[in-house]
Amino acid sequence: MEKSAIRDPGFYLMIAIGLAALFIGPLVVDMFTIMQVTQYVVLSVFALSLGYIWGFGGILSFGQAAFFGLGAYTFAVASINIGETTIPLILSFLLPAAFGAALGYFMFYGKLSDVYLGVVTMVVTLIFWKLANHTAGPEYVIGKARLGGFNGIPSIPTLNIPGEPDAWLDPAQLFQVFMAILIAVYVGLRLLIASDFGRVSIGIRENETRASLLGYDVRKHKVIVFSIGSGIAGLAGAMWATYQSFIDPNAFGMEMSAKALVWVMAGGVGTLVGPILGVILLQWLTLKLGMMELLNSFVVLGAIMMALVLALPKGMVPTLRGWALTGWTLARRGRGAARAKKPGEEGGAG
Amino acid sequence: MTTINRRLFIKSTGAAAALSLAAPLVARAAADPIKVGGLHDLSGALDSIGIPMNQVFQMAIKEINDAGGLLGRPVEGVIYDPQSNMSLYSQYATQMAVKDRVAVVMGGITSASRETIRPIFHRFKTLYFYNTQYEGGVCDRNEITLGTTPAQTVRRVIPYAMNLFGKRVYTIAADYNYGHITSAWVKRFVEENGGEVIETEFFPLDVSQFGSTISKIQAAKPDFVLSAMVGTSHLGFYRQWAGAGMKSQIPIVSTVFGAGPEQVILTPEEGNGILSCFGYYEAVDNPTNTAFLARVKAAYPDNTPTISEISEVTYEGMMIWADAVREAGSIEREALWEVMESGKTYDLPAGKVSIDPKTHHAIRDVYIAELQDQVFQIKEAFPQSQPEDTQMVCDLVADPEANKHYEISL
Amino acid sequence: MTEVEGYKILRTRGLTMQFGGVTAVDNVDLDLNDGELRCLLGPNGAGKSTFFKCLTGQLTPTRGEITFKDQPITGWNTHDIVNLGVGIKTQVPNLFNGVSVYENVRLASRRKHMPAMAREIAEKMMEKCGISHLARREVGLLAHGQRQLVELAMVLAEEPSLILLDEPAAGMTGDERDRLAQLVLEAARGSAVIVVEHDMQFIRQIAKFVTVFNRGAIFREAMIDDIMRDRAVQEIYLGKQANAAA
Amino acid sequence: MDYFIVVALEMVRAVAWLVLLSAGLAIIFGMMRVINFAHGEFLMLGGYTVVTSTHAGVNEAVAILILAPLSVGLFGIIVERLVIRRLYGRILDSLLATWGLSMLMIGGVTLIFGNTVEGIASPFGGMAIGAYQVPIYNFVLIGFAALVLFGVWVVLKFTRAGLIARATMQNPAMAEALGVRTSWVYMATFGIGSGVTGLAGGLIAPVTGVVPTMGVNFVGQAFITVITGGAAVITGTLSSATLLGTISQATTFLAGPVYGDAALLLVALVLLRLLPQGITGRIFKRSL
Repeated sequence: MEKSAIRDPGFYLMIAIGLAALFIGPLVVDMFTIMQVTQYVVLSVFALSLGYIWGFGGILSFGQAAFFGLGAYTFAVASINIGETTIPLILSFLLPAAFGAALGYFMFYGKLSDVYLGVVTMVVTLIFWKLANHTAGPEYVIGKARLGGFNGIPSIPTLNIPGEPDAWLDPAQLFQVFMAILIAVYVGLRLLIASDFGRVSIGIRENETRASLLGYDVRKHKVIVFSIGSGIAGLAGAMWATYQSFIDPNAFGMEMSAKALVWVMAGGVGTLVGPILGVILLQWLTLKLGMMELLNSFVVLGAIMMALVLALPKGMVPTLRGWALTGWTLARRGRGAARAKKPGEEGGAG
Repeated sequence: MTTINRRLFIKSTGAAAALSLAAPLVARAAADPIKVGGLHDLSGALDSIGIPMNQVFQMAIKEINDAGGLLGRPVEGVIYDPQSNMSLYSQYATQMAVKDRVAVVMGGITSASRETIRPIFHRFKTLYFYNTQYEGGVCDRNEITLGTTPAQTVRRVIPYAMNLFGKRVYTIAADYNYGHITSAWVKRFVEENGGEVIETEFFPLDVSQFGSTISKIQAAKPDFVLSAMVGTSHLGFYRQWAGAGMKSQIPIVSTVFGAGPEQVILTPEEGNGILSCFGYYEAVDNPTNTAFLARVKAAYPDNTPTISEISEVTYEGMMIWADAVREAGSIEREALWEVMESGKTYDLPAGKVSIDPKTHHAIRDVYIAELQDQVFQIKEAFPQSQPEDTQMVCDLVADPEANKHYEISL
Repeated sequence: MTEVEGYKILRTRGLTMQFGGVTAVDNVDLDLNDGELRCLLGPNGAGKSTFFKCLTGQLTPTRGEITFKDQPITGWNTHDIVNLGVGIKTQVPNLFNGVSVYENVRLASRRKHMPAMAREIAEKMMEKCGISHLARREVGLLAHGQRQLVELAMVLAEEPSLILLDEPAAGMTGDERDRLAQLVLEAARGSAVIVVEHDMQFIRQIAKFVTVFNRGAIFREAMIDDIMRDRAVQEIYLGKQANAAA
Repeated sequence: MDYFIVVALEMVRAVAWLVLLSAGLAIIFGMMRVINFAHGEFLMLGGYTVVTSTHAGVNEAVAILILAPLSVGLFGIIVERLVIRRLYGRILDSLLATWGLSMLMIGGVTLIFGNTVEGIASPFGGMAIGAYQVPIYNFVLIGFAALVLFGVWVVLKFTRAGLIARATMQNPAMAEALGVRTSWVYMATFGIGSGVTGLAGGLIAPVTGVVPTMGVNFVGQAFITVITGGAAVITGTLSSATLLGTISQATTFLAGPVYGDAALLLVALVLLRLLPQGITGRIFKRSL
C-alpha cells in the first residue's frame, strides 16, 4: 500500500493499459462501445475521488455527490454562459474544491468523526438536492442558464478544443480527452499518496492520535485531503454533464453518493484500481440488467450487492491480491522446499 | 374487428400481395425484422406508469405482426428498462439509435426523461414518439407528440369547474416544470373566465405530509382546489384531505390525476368526485375503444392494466406509425413525416386524432370525467382540440430545423 | 516543592481534570527542570495517564495552568504543543498499524527535517532501539514489546525537549528492558524526561527524584531511596489507599 | 385563534410523525450501532402488510397493531440471522448490505404484489376545531408515538430483558462473561426495532400512498432524526424529533414545504456541528 509508486510495476501496468485504451481504443472499437466506455471513464474519476479520501485519508463521506453535482452544475452554468468549455472545466474543479475546503473546515475543526461525519455530508447533499429541485420557476436563472429544477439543464455544450469554442470534440476525441484526464488523476493521486503528504494522510487514517502526537495538524491535513477529493469529484461531475449534455438534480442524489460508496467498497478500499474496477463491473451489470427483461433489475442488483458485501468484504482487488499472493507463496514454497529458508528482507525501504 | 383494423388488414394484405409479385431479392429482406424501440420505466419509482405503457406497446407489435407485419417484414420490439434513471435513459437511447438502429422509438414518461432522449434521437435522426400528456412547448420535427397539453385540458376543465363550483380557486402543484407551467395556465384560464386564483402552492415531489396545506386551504376557503400534484408521495394529499373530512366540503379538480394508477390506489371514499381532464378514459364510448379494451383484456388476462391516456396514446403511436409506414412504403423518417403531416385523421380508441403539421402535436378529442368508485365517468367531450399552447411558439413548417423545448411564458 | 534548582521547562499550577463527578487529576502543582529525569509512580487509576493527556492537549483540563518553555499552553491543540517540543509514548502504543516500522519512525523525524535528514535520523533511531531488523515489517503484526520500542524510536526521532513515557517497559523481555533503561538515561542527557512506570526494577535502574500520585493528587515528592522506605507509599501500592489517604 | 390551535396541533403531529418514522431505527442504531439502510423498506413492508391483510378481510386495527409489527419483526429477525449478524462492528458493510436489501425488497414487493395496491382509507374521519376540519387520525398518530416511546422506556428501565439489553450494548464482552448470550440479545433487539418500524409503517399506511418505493421518502428524515438525537434511544429520538419537527413545521406554515425541509436539514447540520455526538452525546448524557 505504501509501496512507492515509482517502484510498483502495477502502477506502470495501469498507465500502459490506460494509454493503450486511449490511443488504440477508437481505432478498433465501434462508436457505440466507445461512448459506453466513456461513461465508465467519467464515473471512474468520480469513484477515485472517494477512493482517495476514504482509502488514503480515512474520511468516509456519504455525500460525495454534493461535489459531483456542484461540479456538474458549475460546468453547465459556466459553459452555457461563456460559450466555451475550458474555463468551465477548470472552475468545476476549483469551486467544489473550495466548497469542500469550507465544509471540511466546518467538520474537521468541529471534531466530527465517524458516522456523524457521514451524516453531515449526507445532509449537505440532501440540501443541495432539495434546492436544485426547487429551481423549476423561471426566476432561477444564472446568466443565460435556467436551472430548471427537477427537469435539469438541457443542451450543455460538448467539450471544445481550448481557445476554439466552435471546435467541438467528436465522441472518439471526447473519449480520448476523458481517458487522459482519468490517467492524469490516477497518476496524480498515486504520486500524491507516495509523497510525504500522502504518507502523513495514511498515518492519519491509521492512527489520528499518533499523527497529532507527532505534531501533524490532523484537521488541516484532512481539510486538504477532503478538498482535493471534492475537486476531483467536481471535475467528474463536469465530465458527466458534458458527456450526457444535460444535468438534473439527481447528480446530487443520495443514490449517486451511495453508488460511489459501492464502487469503492466493491473494488476495495485502500486501492485506486479497485474503485475503477468497481465502476466497470457494477455499471456494466446495471446496464445489462435493464436490457434483459429479467424479473426486476432491482432484485438482481440488490442481491448482488448483498452477496458482494458478505462474500468479498475487503473488495475485489484486495481479495484477488490476497489469492494471488497465497498462490504465489504456495508455488514458491513448493519449488523452494529444497532450498534453504531465505532470510527476511532487511534494511531501510524507500 | 374494428374499423381501423379492418382497414389496416386490407392495406397490409394489399402490400403483401404487391410484395409477392416483387423480385426474390426483396423476399430476403423480408426476413429482416423492422426494429421498434420501447423505452418505458419497468422498475423504480415510475414503473406503475411504465409497465402498462410497455404492455400496450407489446400488444401493438403483436397486432401489427398478426396482420402480416409491415412491408412484408415482421416488427420486432427492442425493449430496455431505464429503471427510472435518467442516465440509463440516455444510454439506452444512444444504444437504440446507434447500435440497434431501430426505425422508431416510443417512450419517455417525465419531461426530464424526454429532454434527455429527444436530443439524442434528433442527433441520430431516429424518429421518436412521445406519448405522455405534458406541459407543451416541444418544437422538434423528429418528435411526434400525441399526449394532451394544458391548452387542450386545463382550458376545458377550468370553465367547467367554475361553472359548477364557483370562481375562487386554490392551486396546488408539483414543484417542477410541469407543475409551474400548468399552474400558469390555470391562472390564465381562471382569470379569462372572470375568476381568481387565491393562492398557488408548489410541493417538491418527495413531500408526503400535507397537514399544514390542508389547514391553509381551509383558511382560504376556495370554491375548489385545483391539483397538479404528481407522483406517489403526493397521493398522500388526497388521503389526508379525505381523512380530514374535507371531501364533502371543497371539491378537487386535477389536471393530472389518473395519468398513472392513482384512481386504483385511492379507496373509492377518498377518490370519489375528483374531476379530471384527459384525452382518453376507459369510459370513452365508441366501438374502437370497446374492442381495444377487449383485446387488452385478452392479451393480459391475469394482469390487465388500467388504461389511461398515457398507455392508450402509446398504442396510438404504434398504430399511426404503422399506418404511415404502410402508406409511405418505407420506414424513412422523411417519407413518414409526409404522410403524417398530410392532415390524415386516424380513428383510434380515444376518438379521432390527427397530427398538426406545424407542431407535430396531436389534434384530438378531450374529455372531462369524474371519478366514481375507481372508474372515471365521462361528463363532457370536446372534439378536435388544438394544441394551442405549442402552436404559439412553434412552427415546424416555417422552421423545420427547430430543436427546442420552449417554456411558454404567459 | 522541589528542591532542585534551575530552569523550569514545565510547570503546572492547580491542574485539575474532572469527568462528570470523578476527579482524575486533582490540583496538581508540578515543576520539572530542564534536563531532569523524573519518575512518576502511583497505583492504577492514580491519574498519571490523564495527567499526561492534559500535558499533551489530548484533554483540556477543567482548571489550572500548564506552562511549557515559559509559554502558557493550557487549552492548546495537541499538535501545537508537540511542535513546541513534547514527545509522548502513550500507555497503549499509538502506532500507524498498517505501515512499516521504518515508515512509522520516518514520519516522526520528517516533521522537523527534510527527507534525506529524516531518513538518516529514522535509521539511527531504529538502530539505537535495536529494531533495525524489523524495519520493513508491518507494525500491526509485531509483539507488544517490539511495539513499545517502535514507539520509543518514534519519540526519540522527534528530538523533543520534553519526553513523556507512559509505562515504556510493559511487555518487554529482560534484555529489552535493560536496553530501554540505557536509552532513557541517554535521552535524559539532552531532554527533560518524565517516566510513568510500575516495574520497580526498571525504576531503580533510572530514577533519582520521584513524584508519587494517588487519587489524582501528588502524594509525595522525594528521592527514590526515601520513597522506597516510605511506609505510606508502600501501603497505597498494596491497595490500602483508604488508610494512607487519611 | 382556532387557526393557531390547528397549527399547534399540526406541529405536534409532525413531531409524532418523526418519532414514529425513526423509533425503530433509533433502537437498532442506538443499541447496536448498525445502520439499517433498508429502514424505509421495513416501513413499506409494514404498510403492505396492513393493506393486503385488510383487503383479505382482516380488521384494520388488528392489521395495524398486530400483524404489521409481527410480520416485520419476524422479517427483521430473519434478516438479522442471515445478514446483519455477519456484519457486527462493521458499520459501513452493514450499511451497504442493507442498501442492497432495500433494493431487493423494493423489487421483491413489486414482483409479488405489483406496484399498485389499493390503499385503505384513514379511519375516523375529521372533526371540527372552530372553522377548521382536522383528521381525528392525527390524534391516533400522536398517541401511538407517545405509546411507542413510553413502551420502549418501560422495557429498558424496568424489565430484566431491558437490563440485559442495556448491559450487552454497554459492554458485550462483560455481558457474555456473565452468561448473557449476546447473539440472542442482538437478534431480539433487531427484531423489536423492526417490529416498531412495522407498527409505524402500518400506522402511516392510511395517510400515505402505499407503493413499493415509498420508503425512499422517509429514510432520510428518519436517519437525520436518529443521528441528531444521538445514542440514547428515547431522549435522543424525542428531543431531536421535537426540535426538528416544530422548526420544520413552523417554517412550512410560514414559507412553504421546501423551506420546511431545508430548515429541518439546516437545524440538523448546525446541531451536529455544535454537538458532534448528537444531542444526547452532550446533554441528557445518562438518559436512556
